[in-house]
Amino acid sequence: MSGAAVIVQSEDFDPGREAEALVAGRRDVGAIATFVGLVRDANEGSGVAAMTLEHYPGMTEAALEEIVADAHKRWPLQGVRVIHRFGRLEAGARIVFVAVASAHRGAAFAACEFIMDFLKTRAPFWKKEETGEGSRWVDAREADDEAAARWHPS
Amino acid sequence: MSGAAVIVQSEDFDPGREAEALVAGRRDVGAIATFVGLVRDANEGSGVAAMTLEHYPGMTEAALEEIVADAHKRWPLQGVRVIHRFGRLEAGARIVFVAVASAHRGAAFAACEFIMDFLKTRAPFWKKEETGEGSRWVDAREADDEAAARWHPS
Amino acid sequence: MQVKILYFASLREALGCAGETVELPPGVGDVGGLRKFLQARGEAWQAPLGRGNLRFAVNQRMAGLEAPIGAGDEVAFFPPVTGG
Amino acid sequence: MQVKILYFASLREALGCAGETVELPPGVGDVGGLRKFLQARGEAWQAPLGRGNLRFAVNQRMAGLEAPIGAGDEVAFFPPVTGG
Repeated sequence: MSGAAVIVQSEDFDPGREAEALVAGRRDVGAIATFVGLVRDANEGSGVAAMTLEHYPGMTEAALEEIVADAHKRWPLQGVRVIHRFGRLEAGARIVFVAVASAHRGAAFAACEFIMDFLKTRAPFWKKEETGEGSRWVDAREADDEAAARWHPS
Repeated sequence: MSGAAVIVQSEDFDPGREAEALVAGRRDVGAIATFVGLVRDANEGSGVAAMTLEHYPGMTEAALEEIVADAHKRWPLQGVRVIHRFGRLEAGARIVFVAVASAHRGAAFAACEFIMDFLKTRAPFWKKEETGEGSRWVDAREADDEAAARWHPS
Repeated sequence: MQVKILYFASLREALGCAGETVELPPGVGDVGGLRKFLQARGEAWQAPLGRGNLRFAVNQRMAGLEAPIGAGDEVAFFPPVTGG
Repeated sequence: MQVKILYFASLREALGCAGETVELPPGVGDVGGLRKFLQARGEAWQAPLGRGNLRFAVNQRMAGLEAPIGAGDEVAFFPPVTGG
């Protein structure tokens, strides 16, 4: 694993190896919570063959790093890894990976979900889906704003 | 992956491969939340070189399967995998694995944490730690009971 | 009637016994009654089985002291679980 | 003063433009003022930049309409994000 907590890339990644790297050579970690987001073959009633993820290079990395820093302020974490892909991804492909290591499971779960909730509302990515009826930009979901709003300011 | 959602074994497991198997050949999964619990090299102020996990064969599997069935009743899940080891495990070793696949991340995160919370309070495992001062049985933590109590009856 | 009894973890060690099959006297019909009967067998059983935080299972399901037991049942006594 | 402007996703497509460098007239000192200035350039800019749910970033940080902008800043306009 490179030392960076955050990576934005077009290539796929290996979730098992990434989680492993987070605790390599350590024996003080008690819990690893991970999340993988995938391209679903259907969304809002249409079949989805693939999607293209556009992003804002530079701001993307900064936004993700700020979210990770916020998580470190809220919970005692031993390691965090965030990988987000961009470009064209087919149904079934991995989009995003978040892994959090901590001494205890409560912190690991909470921080992992916190990072995903803010990534969904703060990181500058936009999805365009390829459906049977053509291409369409995915609308932001109110549920994602609500999920992020659950986390009161620390 | 074998078809069983629950496995109790002394051998180690491969978290990445297990999560992968959960979604093999599928394109309708949008989210995989996983948890790995590890043997920490310190607990309550003492160094821990290793621990031995005793369990209640038969009841262990039944208890875990019931927890998984409860999770399926609460959330729309597309797949669940629980692996728990027993026997002697050294510091840094994996103890437990939970993976949950769902169309949406909220259900995957919630079900994964729910399964861990009830596994901690309902599955018949007992840990005995090897410390510098000899062996000792790990006491149940009140925090674990509180974590399980958060999940109101569905 | 006969029941199979199992002891786990620190309780198993305190009793020096992982399990046994016992013949219950008439009148012992639930987990609480079984515990009292086992404790009454002597000093070595009295204190370990009297612990306040013991947990119980009947036929491999968690159960309370009031859970009924019958011939052929498997009853387990153990401390609070600490897996995961 | 000059600022660099970026447009993303559906907004980029609606404008047919990924970015530009513009010379701001005196009096345009915040994101809201910049938006009005850009919209006033014609029909093609009026509606897309007038969308109610647009988001803004100044120098790669999320910002509101009241955020000040100065020479050399990078200002981005985009729809609500949908990654993850």
